[in-house]
Amino acid sequence: MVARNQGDKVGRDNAFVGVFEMSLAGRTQAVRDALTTCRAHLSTICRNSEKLDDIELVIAETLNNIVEHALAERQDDAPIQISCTQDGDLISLVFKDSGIPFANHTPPGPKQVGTIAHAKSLPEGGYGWGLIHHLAHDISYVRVNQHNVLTIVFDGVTSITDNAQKPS
Amino acid sequence: MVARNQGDKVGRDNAFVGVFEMSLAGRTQAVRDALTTCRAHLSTICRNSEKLDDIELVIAETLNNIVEHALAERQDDAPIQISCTQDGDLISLVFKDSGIPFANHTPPGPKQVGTIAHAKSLPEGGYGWGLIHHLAHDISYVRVNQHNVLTIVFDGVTSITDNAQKPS
Amino acid sequence: MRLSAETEELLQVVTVLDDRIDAAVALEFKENVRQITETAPATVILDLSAVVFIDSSGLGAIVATMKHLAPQRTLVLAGLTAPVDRVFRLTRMDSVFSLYPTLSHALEDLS
Amino acid sequence: MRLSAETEELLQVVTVLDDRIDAAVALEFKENVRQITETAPATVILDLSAVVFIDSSGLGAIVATMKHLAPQRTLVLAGLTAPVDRVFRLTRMDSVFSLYPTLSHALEDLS
Ligand SMILES: Nc1ncnc2c1ncn2[C@@H]1O[C@H](COP(=O)(O)OP(=O)(O)O)[C@@H](O)[C@H]1O
Ligand SMILES: Nc1ncnc2c1ncn2[C@@H]1O[C@H](COP(=O)(O)OP(=O)(O)O)[C@@H](O)[C@H]1O
Repeated sequence: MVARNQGDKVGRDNAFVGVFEMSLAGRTQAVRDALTTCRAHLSTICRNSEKLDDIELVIAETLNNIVEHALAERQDDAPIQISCTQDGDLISLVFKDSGIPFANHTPPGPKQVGTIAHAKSLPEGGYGWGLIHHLAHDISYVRVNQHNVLTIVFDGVTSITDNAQKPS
Repeated sequence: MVARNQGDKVGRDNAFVGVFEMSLAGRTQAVRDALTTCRAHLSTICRNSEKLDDIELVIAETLNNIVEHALAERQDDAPIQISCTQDGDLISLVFKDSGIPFANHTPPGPKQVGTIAHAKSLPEGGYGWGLIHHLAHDISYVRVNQHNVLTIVFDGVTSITDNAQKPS
Repeated sequence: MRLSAETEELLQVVTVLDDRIDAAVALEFKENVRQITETAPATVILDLSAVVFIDSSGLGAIVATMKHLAPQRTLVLAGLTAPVDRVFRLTRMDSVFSLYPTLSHALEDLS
Repeated sequence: MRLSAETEELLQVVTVLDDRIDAAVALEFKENVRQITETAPATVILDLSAVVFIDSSGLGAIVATMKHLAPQRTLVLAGLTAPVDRVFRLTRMDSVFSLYPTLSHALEDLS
């Protein structure tokens, strides 16, 4: 796993400034360490532990999905690249992998997980994209040069105010 | 302490239906039992434990304030009356006491508790009304016949959706 | 995935000793709980007080456990830390499971 | 207000044994913690894992304790149950105190 902290501007297309970049092997066992690394980097710019929990969860869901779906047929531990940039109160996380594209080249929408009367019929999976949609501010996806490039933006990262607080 | 569950309409002025009524002695030691009673009644109409936590906290803050401020000079454990009514997803809690009125006949506004750089200057009290304003949907106060009548309304009581959930 | 269990006449407490229930351990978790609850009484309390991270795979494993135990036995959850409680609420699992803030509150209510 | 304490060289763990820190016990809580931390080392960890209810009086008592211990000693909080964690966030006390989801996470980070 490679990780480095960038203090300088990446100046890609807007005011987003580099926070960190890393890559990991595309297998389940590498995800935990990657999350620890991401959280350590993010904690330098985000003091709100609930927000850090949210971002960690979204990164976990995204990486698990890439490993279990996009890279499922691959035997070579194809790498996943993560880069994180910041623009004021927003952070943007870009995930890049060389796996198969999303069905219809579109990421799944927010699943409606309603009240479940019959415990027996409760699904045992499929909650991942629901969580990503709930917690992220913005999600975009492009397929470039046989790579998936998924960008997830979070707001309220550097402010102290947390989600539980009602706008009054 | 007197408590009874009303299943029938009270039909006071609108569609609000009686949930419970109770009264307690206006002293700190009576507040805990009152909260247990209120929560037991409320749990029959509210399945969301986080919402129940919120309502319990607001009732606690309100009762503590009545005991510590409105009834502070009273030696007679003057009673506090609570009545709770429901209109669909809203519940309304009415607190009535015979203590002194609020200053300017107006309850305190939401306090701005900002980031505190110097731990030494952090206040040790005054968080109560901030919490009430955060968690309540609506607050109104009237002084009638030398009694304080404070009404606090909560929304989202019977729906499963909780506060942590973003409207998507 | 380390678990410990204590069984009384009418209930069993299964304590998760690891601090994460994620994709890396979800399968193992499911199997280990299945084994440890094999002869469990009517109520199984899963004590999650050591757990600070759960993802959708971990959630799925808990749902699978609940379904496996049903209908003879009920699974209730106790000791949810704030980040774990949050995931249960976001997925509305708080309407599916009985959640107790601490193990002793669960024991008090269920004994 | 029942408390227990365990002191090591560099830190002390004070565990709250009651399940509510409210107006009825806030004063007693403040005094008992003051006594129990009298000879405390640099870091005091308040273990709140048994507590499921705190009101603004209880919050005020914890703030008073933190101020009393400062500047020589730091108070950190561990094991916040979901309802207690929520009150700390609503009052933005999460920006004032270090909050650890479990005692063992606090010990790991601070030892
Ligand atoms: N990175 C991905 N690449 C391709 N397909 C994906 C990816 N992520 C998710 N999917 C598809 O979307 C579905 C829903 O994803 P999710 O909500 O995370 O549930 P789960 O992964 O538990 O099935 C998956 O079952 C899969 O078919
Ligand atoms: N029921 C009441 N009757 C009269 N005055 C009140 C009442 N509740 C609150 N107050 C006044 O409003 C102030 C702010 O209340 P609060 O935010 O609960 O803080 P605290 O009670 O800790 O001082 C109190 O200090 C008191 O002066």
